[in-house]
Amino acid sequence: MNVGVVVFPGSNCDRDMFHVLTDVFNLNAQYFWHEKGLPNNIDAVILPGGFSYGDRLRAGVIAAHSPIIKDVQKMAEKGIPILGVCNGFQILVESGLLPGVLLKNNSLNFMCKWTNLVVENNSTPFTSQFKLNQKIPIPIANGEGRYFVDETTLKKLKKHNQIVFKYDKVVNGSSDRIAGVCNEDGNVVGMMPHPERAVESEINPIDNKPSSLIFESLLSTMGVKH
Amino acid sequence: MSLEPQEIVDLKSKIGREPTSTELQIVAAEWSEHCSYKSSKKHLKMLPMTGPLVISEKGYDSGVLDVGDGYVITAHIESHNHPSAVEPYGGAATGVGGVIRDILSAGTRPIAIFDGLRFGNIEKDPQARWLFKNAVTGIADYGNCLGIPTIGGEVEFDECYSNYALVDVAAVGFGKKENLIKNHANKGDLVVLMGGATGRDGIGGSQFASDSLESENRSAVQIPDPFIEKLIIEAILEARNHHLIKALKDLGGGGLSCALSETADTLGIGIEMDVDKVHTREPGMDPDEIMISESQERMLIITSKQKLKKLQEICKKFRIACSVIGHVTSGNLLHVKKGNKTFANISTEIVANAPLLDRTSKKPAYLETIQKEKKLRPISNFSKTMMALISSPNIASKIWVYGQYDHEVGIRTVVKPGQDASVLRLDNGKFLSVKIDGNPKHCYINPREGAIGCFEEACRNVVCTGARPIGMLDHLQFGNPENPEIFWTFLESLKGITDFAKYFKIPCIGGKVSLYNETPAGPIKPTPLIGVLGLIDKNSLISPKVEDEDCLIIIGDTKNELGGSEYYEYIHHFVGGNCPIVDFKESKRNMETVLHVIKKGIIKNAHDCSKGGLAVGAFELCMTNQIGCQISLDKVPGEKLDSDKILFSESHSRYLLVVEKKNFQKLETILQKNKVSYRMIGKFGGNKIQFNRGKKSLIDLSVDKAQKAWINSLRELVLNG
Amino acid sequence: MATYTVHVTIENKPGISDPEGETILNDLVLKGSHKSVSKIKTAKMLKFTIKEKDKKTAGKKIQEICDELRIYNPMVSKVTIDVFD
Amino acid sequence: MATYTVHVTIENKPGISDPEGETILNDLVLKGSHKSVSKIKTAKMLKFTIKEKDKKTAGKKIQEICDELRIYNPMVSKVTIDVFD
Ligand SMILES: Nc1ncnc2c1ncn2[C@@H]1O[C@H](COP(=O)(O)OP(=O)(O)O)[C@@H](O)[C@H]1O
Ligand SMILES: [Mg+2]
Repeated sequence: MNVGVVVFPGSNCDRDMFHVLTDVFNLNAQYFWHEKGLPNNIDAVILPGGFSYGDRLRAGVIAAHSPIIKDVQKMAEKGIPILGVCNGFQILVESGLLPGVLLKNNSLNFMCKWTNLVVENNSTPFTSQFKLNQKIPIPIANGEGRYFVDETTLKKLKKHNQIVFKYDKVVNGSSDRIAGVCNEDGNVVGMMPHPERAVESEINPIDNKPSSLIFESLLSTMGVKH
Repeated sequence: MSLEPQEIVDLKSKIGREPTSTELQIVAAEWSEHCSYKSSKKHLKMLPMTGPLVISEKGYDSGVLDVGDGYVITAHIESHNHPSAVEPYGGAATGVGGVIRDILSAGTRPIAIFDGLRFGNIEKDPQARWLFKNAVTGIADYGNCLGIPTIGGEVEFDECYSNYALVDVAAVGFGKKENLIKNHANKGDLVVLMGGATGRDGIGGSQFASDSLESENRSAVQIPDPFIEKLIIEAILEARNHHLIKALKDLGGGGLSCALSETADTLGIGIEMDVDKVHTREPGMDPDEIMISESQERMLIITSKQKLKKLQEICKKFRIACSVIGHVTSGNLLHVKKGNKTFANISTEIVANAPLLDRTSKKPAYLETIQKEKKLRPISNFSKTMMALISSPNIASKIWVYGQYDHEVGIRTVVKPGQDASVLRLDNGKFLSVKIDGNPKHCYINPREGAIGCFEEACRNVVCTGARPIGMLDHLQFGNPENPEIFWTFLESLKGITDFAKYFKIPCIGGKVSLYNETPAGPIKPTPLIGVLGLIDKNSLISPKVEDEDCLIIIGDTKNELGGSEYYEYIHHFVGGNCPIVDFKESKRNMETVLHVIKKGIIKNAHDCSKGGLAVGAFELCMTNQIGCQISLDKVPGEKLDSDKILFSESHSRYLLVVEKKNFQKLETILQKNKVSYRMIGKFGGNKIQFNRGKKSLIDLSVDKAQKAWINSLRELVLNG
Repeated sequence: MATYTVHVTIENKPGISDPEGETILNDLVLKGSHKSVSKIKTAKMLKFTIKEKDKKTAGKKIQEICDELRIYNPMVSKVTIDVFD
Repeated sequence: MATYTVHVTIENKPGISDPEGETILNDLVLKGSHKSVSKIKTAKMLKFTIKEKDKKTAGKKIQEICDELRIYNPMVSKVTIDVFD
């Protein structure tokens, strides 16, 4: 199965994601520079973290105007699994593929720390292997990571089961402690924490198994045995 | 920007004519203390620079170590003190940028950043607080955007830095040996300037770094652009992969003047260039300004005519400007033109080799009396003193700082900041452990022993992760070297570092000298900073949680060495006393022993004893593991001392080991065999940290209470004063 | 054609919290010496230099740019556009 | 005593680069079809609500606060203070 890793000027977790996809989960991964198009034989797309365009104006907003985003939109409509991590999530939100907005953390500082997620929706292509309410120890690293939606949108998110991950405690002031959401169809998922930093035991001081299920869910969705 | 009268005479006699104004500017930039090391160069030769793992190539700005299996690491250290003192955000950020380009110029990818930060008293001084807060944000914004993890460092506050700042940044790179850029060039090759546009910012920066800080020359402010730097990194590495780079040099202090003259001089070539070809930020810059501008985020590449097109394509892909500014000539002249008009045509050998100085040195008068001990007011409540110490800015947890740094990106960080040294995994299955340490309080009392102490402390930290030191970086920061007393302290520190490096066979792979660090109130304390890199061949020590019944062992003797300690200075406001002295033999024995027991898997955890002594070291173990401990001072090996001295002495070569009860026997056998001084001094368990002497309870505090104060106090201080 | 300077001020909509403004305010109030300040709101400003046939067109054009390129996020922010000769 | 709104605009001094403005111009605005824009400069704004006896005092007070709390660094930035009734 082929996973496309989209690279923008300023992306900086692309290589980490690529390593995890290829060396840890034995997938075929391929980089796609933001000016290029996505070919049809791609089975899933990942927008990795970083500082596309230096986070200028607002994290993700300039990258959301990249040519490749049109292809990502088309793939999203076709139901192909798409994951945005951190800056990738910000880009998905700014390009309208996901609802909400990511604001500066309440601390006003960049925050790098280990947190615990709770799985709220286990029917997306990236969470199908989880039990509901399962905990995931996982690091965050962001300055604009406070997910915000107004009350009406929040109701809609709940109604359509679009809240995928929550933090188990208040971390940055996000609405309803939300850490990740999906679109109505469930195939486009965005999350602020970094699963690619948590799936190897060598660098995960707590437990690398839960976060691995994010990628194993993708494998199983695609019908690949791991 | 100016040369000394004697230097102008020298220059004229060397070139045999009147220099042009552009030549004067170029030479002044390159002959500044910052670029030429004219005060220090003769003496730096004493450092051991070679070793079995050291790879030396011409023209590298960073040191290279062979870590086996075809891989190398590179490392370098820099400071950005003067700029940070006036614009802490931009100064600290561009400091990161500069050292990263040094790593890049060897052809390696930067994989880690370390920062050493020093400011005045943040408890009292809002200016110090402002400097600290903004310097941290500057480093965070720059390093985070690059996607290079900042994984370690240190923070220290001392009155001697009032109205000033020391911002030191070290970086480590990693790559394949075969990808190292072998700097070379041939006649006709092209000289390319890539990256940010050249502007008027930072004009005179290296001169500025070589003068004492006075308000009238606070004009060299640089605006950081980490986004361009990130693109430069990717473009350079892609160009490297396509073999498009014959020689590579970053632009730092002295701008084009230094980069061109040094490259030409080391490669034995001449360069002819046209200032009109340089992409500038503003119109109307004159040739002198273009030659000495220190605009950030620029790299100089020498490539061949055939490869230019591909190089330009890569730059275009990464949307960074690149201009062909000249070409390589035979001979050794730097020929600067504007169109057809010549502005400078001067031997690079002369430019790049400033006349070196023989500075006089004289032992400072204050050192005659500083070691005298003073009778101190006895401590009536040790628990209270302990709470004050663990909440003090120098000892409190630095999580407010490293929590703002992305220390996970790159997915190599095995041991994260907050422990002793940080550990990175390398692609060949080995691990790299790194720590930087300084201690101006010790160095002020004894510049030689203090410097050795910093070196040993950095080694101890690395050893605690199970790594063997393989290389060292030094950064020597002092006041005005024209003052013989200051120059003496510089020489003493350097000699101490040299002796230690030779004894332990740890080669110096890079360093930096920063002089003229003067504040309105006088010179800073001597502040040598040492970075140590260690290698772990097999799995590193992943510290399992400390549990009930585990034993606490101390290795090394505790001596009456409290001069410059946090206890004397923070609690008693006394500057003086005996500076801790490293006994080389004892140090080596202890280091080898700790490495051995870690490798054998006998112990759970190793932690070094440094600032705040045994008491703080033990508290740190308890607080990070959230467990109590009962410790008896009667058993601590060393001189017979009062309780406060046992608790807070900062004697070197000491380690705290945690061992499971069932392994204690095994450990003891090895410790005895190696003849190290040791005792079991405590047992873990419960939720109280207690220190007793005889039957008397000295300290009794709950882990939670201590931990809360330790973790939060720095943030509180920054936010609320 | 004339050159205009257009100031675009982006600020949070009423009802959306502004932690930065609050923090600066609290620093002031906590410090205690500037009691006459009762509120601080932060905003971001972009100053455009644009060549258009008249002032009105310049303002309209900038409004278009702001909407089309999402210079501000309409969910949380509003913009004010001021055109100067 | 009256209540005033005071706008404090902080921007880089002339001659000092503004990477954010440049990126917004080159990578967002010019990539679209908006060629009539030739420059973008970013600034930060703080809007104070303050009670003082008159307009002049309000402005002076705010200037004092900005200097004292180092709201901007005069080495790199300049501020403009506008007082509104
Ligand atoms: N400025 C900083 N940046 C990043 N990490 C830091 C910084 N200051 C301290 N740390 C981290 O905090 C921990 C404690 O630092 P320090 O007190 O200097 O250690 P030690 O006393 O063992 O030398 C280390 O892991 C160190 O890397
Ligand atoms: Mg330590």
